[in-house]
Amino acid sequence: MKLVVDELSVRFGDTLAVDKVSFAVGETERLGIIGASGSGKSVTSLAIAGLLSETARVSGSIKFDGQELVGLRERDYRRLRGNRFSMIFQEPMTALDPTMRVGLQIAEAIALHDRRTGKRLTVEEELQRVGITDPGRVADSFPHQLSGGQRQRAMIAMAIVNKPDLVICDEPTTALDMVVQRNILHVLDDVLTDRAALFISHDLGVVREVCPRVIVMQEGHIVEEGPIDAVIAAPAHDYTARLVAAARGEL
Amino acid sequence: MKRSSLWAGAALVGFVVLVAIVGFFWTPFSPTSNGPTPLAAPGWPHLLGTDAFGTDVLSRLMAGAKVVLLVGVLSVLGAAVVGVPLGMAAAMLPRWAGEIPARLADILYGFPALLLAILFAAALGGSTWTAVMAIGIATVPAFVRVARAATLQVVSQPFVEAAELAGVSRFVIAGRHVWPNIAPLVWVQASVSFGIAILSEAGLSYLGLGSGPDAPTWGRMLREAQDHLFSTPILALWPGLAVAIATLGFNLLGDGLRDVLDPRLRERP
Amino acid sequence: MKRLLIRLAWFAGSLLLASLLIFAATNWLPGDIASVLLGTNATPEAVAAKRVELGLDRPFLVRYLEWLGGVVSGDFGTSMINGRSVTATIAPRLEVSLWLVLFGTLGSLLLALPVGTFAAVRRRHLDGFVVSALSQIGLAVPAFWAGIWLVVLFAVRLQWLPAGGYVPYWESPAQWALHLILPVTALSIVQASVISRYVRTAVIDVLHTDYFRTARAIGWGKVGALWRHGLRNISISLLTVVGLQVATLLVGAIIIEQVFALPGLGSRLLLAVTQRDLVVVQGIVLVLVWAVLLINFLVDVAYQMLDPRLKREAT
Amino acid sequence: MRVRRIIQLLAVLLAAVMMVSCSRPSGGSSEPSDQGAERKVLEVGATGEPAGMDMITVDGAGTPFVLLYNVYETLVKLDAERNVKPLLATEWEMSPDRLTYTFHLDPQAKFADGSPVDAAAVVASFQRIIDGAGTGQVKGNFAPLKAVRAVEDKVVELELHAPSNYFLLSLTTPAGIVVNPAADVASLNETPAGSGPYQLGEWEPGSKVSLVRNEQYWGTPPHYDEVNFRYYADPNAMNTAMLSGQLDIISNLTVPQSIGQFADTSKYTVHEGVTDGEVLLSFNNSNPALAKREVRQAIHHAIDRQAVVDAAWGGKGELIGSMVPPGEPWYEDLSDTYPYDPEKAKELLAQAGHAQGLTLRLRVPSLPYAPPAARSIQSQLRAVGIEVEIEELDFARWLDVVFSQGDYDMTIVAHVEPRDLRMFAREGNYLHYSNPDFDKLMQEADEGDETAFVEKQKEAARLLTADAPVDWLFLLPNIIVTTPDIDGVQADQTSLSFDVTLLASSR
Repeated sequence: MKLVVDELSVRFGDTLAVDKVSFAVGETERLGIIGASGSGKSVTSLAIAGLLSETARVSGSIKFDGQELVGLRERDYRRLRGNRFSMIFQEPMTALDPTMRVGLQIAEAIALHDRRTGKRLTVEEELQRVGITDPGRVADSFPHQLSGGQRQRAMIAMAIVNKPDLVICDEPTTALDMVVQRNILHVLDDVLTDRAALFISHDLGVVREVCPRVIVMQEGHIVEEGPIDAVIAAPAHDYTARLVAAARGEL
Repeated sequence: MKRSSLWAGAALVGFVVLVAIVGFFWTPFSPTSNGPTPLAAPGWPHLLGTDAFGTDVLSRLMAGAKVVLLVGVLSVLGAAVVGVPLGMAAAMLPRWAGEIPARLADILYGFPALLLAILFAAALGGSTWTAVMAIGIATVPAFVRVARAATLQVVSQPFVEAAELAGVSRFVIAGRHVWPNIAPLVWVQASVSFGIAILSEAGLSYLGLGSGPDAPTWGRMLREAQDHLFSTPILALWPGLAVAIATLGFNLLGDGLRDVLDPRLRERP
Repeated sequence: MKRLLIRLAWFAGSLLLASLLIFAATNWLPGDIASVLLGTNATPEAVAAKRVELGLDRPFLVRYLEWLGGVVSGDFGTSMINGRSVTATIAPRLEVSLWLVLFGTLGSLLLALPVGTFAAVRRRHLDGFVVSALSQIGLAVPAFWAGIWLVVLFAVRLQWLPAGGYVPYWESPAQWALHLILPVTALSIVQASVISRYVRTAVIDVLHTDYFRTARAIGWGKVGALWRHGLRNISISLLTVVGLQVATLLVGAIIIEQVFALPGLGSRLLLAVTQRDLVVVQGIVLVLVWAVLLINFLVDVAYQMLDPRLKREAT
Repeated sequence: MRVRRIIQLLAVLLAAVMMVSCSRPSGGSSEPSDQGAERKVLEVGATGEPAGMDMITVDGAGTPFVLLYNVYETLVKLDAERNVKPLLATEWEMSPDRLTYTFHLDPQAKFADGSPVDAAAVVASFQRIIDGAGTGQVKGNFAPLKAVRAVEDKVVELELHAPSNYFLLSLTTPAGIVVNPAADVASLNETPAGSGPYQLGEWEPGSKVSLVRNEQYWGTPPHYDEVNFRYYADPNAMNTAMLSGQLDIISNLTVPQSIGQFADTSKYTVHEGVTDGEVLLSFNNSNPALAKREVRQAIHHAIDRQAVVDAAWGGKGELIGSMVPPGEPWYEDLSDTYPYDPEKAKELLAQAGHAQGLTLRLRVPSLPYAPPAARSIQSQLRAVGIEVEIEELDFARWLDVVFSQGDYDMTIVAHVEPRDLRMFAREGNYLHYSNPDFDKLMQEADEGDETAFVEKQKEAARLLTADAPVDWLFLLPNIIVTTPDIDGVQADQTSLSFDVTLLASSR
């Protein structure tokens, strides 16, 4: 198992955001986490990445490659982030530094974990791998000069540039329109091959495209878990049923 | 914790105002009369000691609070009365006309209070009124800016547009819709400007351009204390502390008001 | 480009208007310069003659335009007291004031950036709270008061640094630096409080941005991410704040020059005011006000140029 | 890269400023680097800056403080004991009718440009004043002078309208300076042309006036190569400069309260002497209330002058009861004429019809002693029913409003001119005071013989004290602080000059 989460709880002051959540992700498995906003799915992903704000109190266990992440020293955590595991966020407009050229930001991700100092060629190769046709121009652009799809591709390039074992995708397509969304899902499907991935979304349809297995969260609890087709075919929980109904209505 | 600066600011300002009010009617000793024991150390009966004239320092501080508040109130009030309508006009008038007060404010912003006061003091002689005038004029642009920015936001809202379409006059709109919405920001600015006014007044009096020798202002006390810096340095401590406490109070009050009145700026978790 | 031209026109207009205001104000000063110059036993005829000699009898507008024409070509006129060129009087003093403002700005930034960042990152801890409280207090302390105590401590008690005065640095760079330390510190402490409070707010905003989270997600530590991505994002708006603070700094410098007996523009201005030397007064006030307006203008333009998000609109 | 760009921008800016500053001419020969460490430089701290360099036409004590005897020389000079001593003139005689003085000039004497100080130069200098140039004070001093004539190349004759005992003393004041006739009169305000041991070096208004040695000086060369007068707007800043070793001398400590800072005798020497500066509470004698002698005397009785000195001037300064400083031959101690007696004061006020009280404006200049003295006096006068409204004016405005226009009720100012008893006789004085008896006594003193000069002035001073047109608060002390190695300091200030030619260092 690449990632084993056991009895994970996250508390902000008096609010319990995640309550004793347990799940595991295999070496090359893709697990979807689905739930409405506030269900605790994003908090769970940030807890794994160790990026929760310092007001959060985390208990339970998160084992990555057998290494315990809860209570891990920041210095050691830093070596893992962007290197052994990486993240892709929802809003590509704001997730990239608006004042820095995109190529440089990707190069930085390489340089942080490798003394190769992010050669330009590598950056352009990576951009090409995520389906960008003119990597030179994109690398030289500021985020605001790119389209949403290009930005998100750059974001994906940043995430996989160090060949991580695990990629956590937090609503990676939510902010995009339908056509772009589809393209990005293809790219993701491609780059996530041979890696473990955690795929977080509120959209059942999107999760279905990439994940064979899914867990459903509501108010900090896991309410349902299983193969995606089984969950869709026969939702065991009311909430899941509503999600399925909503997804059908859209499609 | 959330409103700590509001409460701390209100407490400090309340304290200063209380001292000023008490000082208006009663001080332990006369704040302008000579006493028999010059340069006495803090103790009894002179809690904060006496200055070179034997005058009780505490009494002078109390009497000084009155002058400081007077300068602050008059200059800030005057600046608000002039600046807020100008700022509202700048936002509500047609673009070309509105630019004029806005740009005037920018130019005036280039004249800091002290520079104006130096000019005025030269022209009219240093006095409390010169200080009020200079600080007041220098504070106007701050109000123009705040009122203009806030008004621009208000007038772009649907209910104002609706009122305009209904033919309500601009004056009525300004009074009924705009002012109630921008008032909180004006209060915040007033509190912040008050703090700046206190500092400016102290600087002016320190340079000898503010109130006269018979008006016991804190800046003037600092100026006088400087002659005794080596023998009795503590004399320079009290008035400086008083300035710092009063300014701190108004700054905190301004911050606190901002947090309470302007939810957009509230700190996120 | 058009926007820039409009800005430039406004800027020129404000320079002009400011000069008119200053000229009007100084010419309105009572305490007739002619009678001051002639001393205590002057006859009215002598005063009238002196007024003619000084050109004070001619119409206001004519005198204003002549003065402005001179200023534009670098000639600020001649002092009424000692007949020296005002330009020559201002130039060496401008240098002292420039050092004060320059180092005051740099010093306050050097202080404010780490302090503000610390206060932001540690805002939920006691030490962070103490640091913000200190900067709040620093904001309320008069700079000259800080200066007085710096003198008492470092110049008189410890005797580490000179209490005042100025040595041009071509005479002795070491002495020059030593003489500037205390005044610059006094200016910076107060200035840094203002800026550090801004930095704190800005850094808290950065801590909540997505790009900051991204930076952390690719492996930056908190401080590293702030340094690499936070600073560059706040630097542009920080520039605006610092620019606007220059006016405050210039004024603070007037009093600080007085405390430390520095031969800068401020102390010369106060002297000229007591001597009723109108030409010098209006020359110095004009330099100070134009400097503030110029800096505001430059900051405005720089803001447009530096922010890549605004670049398209500006060009 | 934006941050880096901003830093680069700042660096370029810094470099530009450095370059501009570097390219400035660096002051010629007055640089210490030029001649190494042997150059002897004296740093003098001072407060009253010269308003111009022409002592004849510029008012104020700042100019003669720097220039008199150092850059300009007079025919005769007063020594520390107030005796008239030769300077440019080696000897002089007076005609029996006491109307003509004949001065023999020192044959060695020459101006800084090498031209000789001859009779023609004296004539040119003095004729300028006879022709109407000069401040009121200068003209007043030279009022008795009718004509000036060159008798021989080095002999000059001065003819007076009437005998004057004061005239010889007047020759020691700024009015008596001998100016190089080769110099353009219009340029004198910037470049003085004298015969003294120093020449004006750099002058940076607002911060320093430097004197450099006149290498061609005809007499005994002075000890210092260069003397820098450093000006401080704030006297405390001057003290701290002395404490941190930037000054060799504080020429006059104007914060006597702080004298304790210089108590360490291994580092500082403090010379306490007297000046001719009588600090007056001056009355506008044309004010309806103050025109009454009882009111003026009441104020005298109401003020505890020692308390004023203690509060305003750190207790330093002698109490005087008249316009005559101790040391003058006609000095008498009149300081007990009006003992501190508030009851007596109230009585006198009642007599004058002001039993119910009185309100007076006290307009003071912003000079170090005046506002604190005003505060102390305000409190004391309130005790006898006189409400005092204090207004502080900067000095230029004070000169205009109070001194020139006479628009005031009371003011506080020091009269630093030597032998200024005469000013009460001057027409149109700012006190609006006129007393024919006093004028007559002063005239008799000036025109009479030496005994009359002393006796009539004593009488005049007593008359003045009895009439109380001003309250003589105290005599300004002369407090000079030096480093211990400096010799030749004259403790009492008897002229307007800060005579650096007397100073030497044992360093």
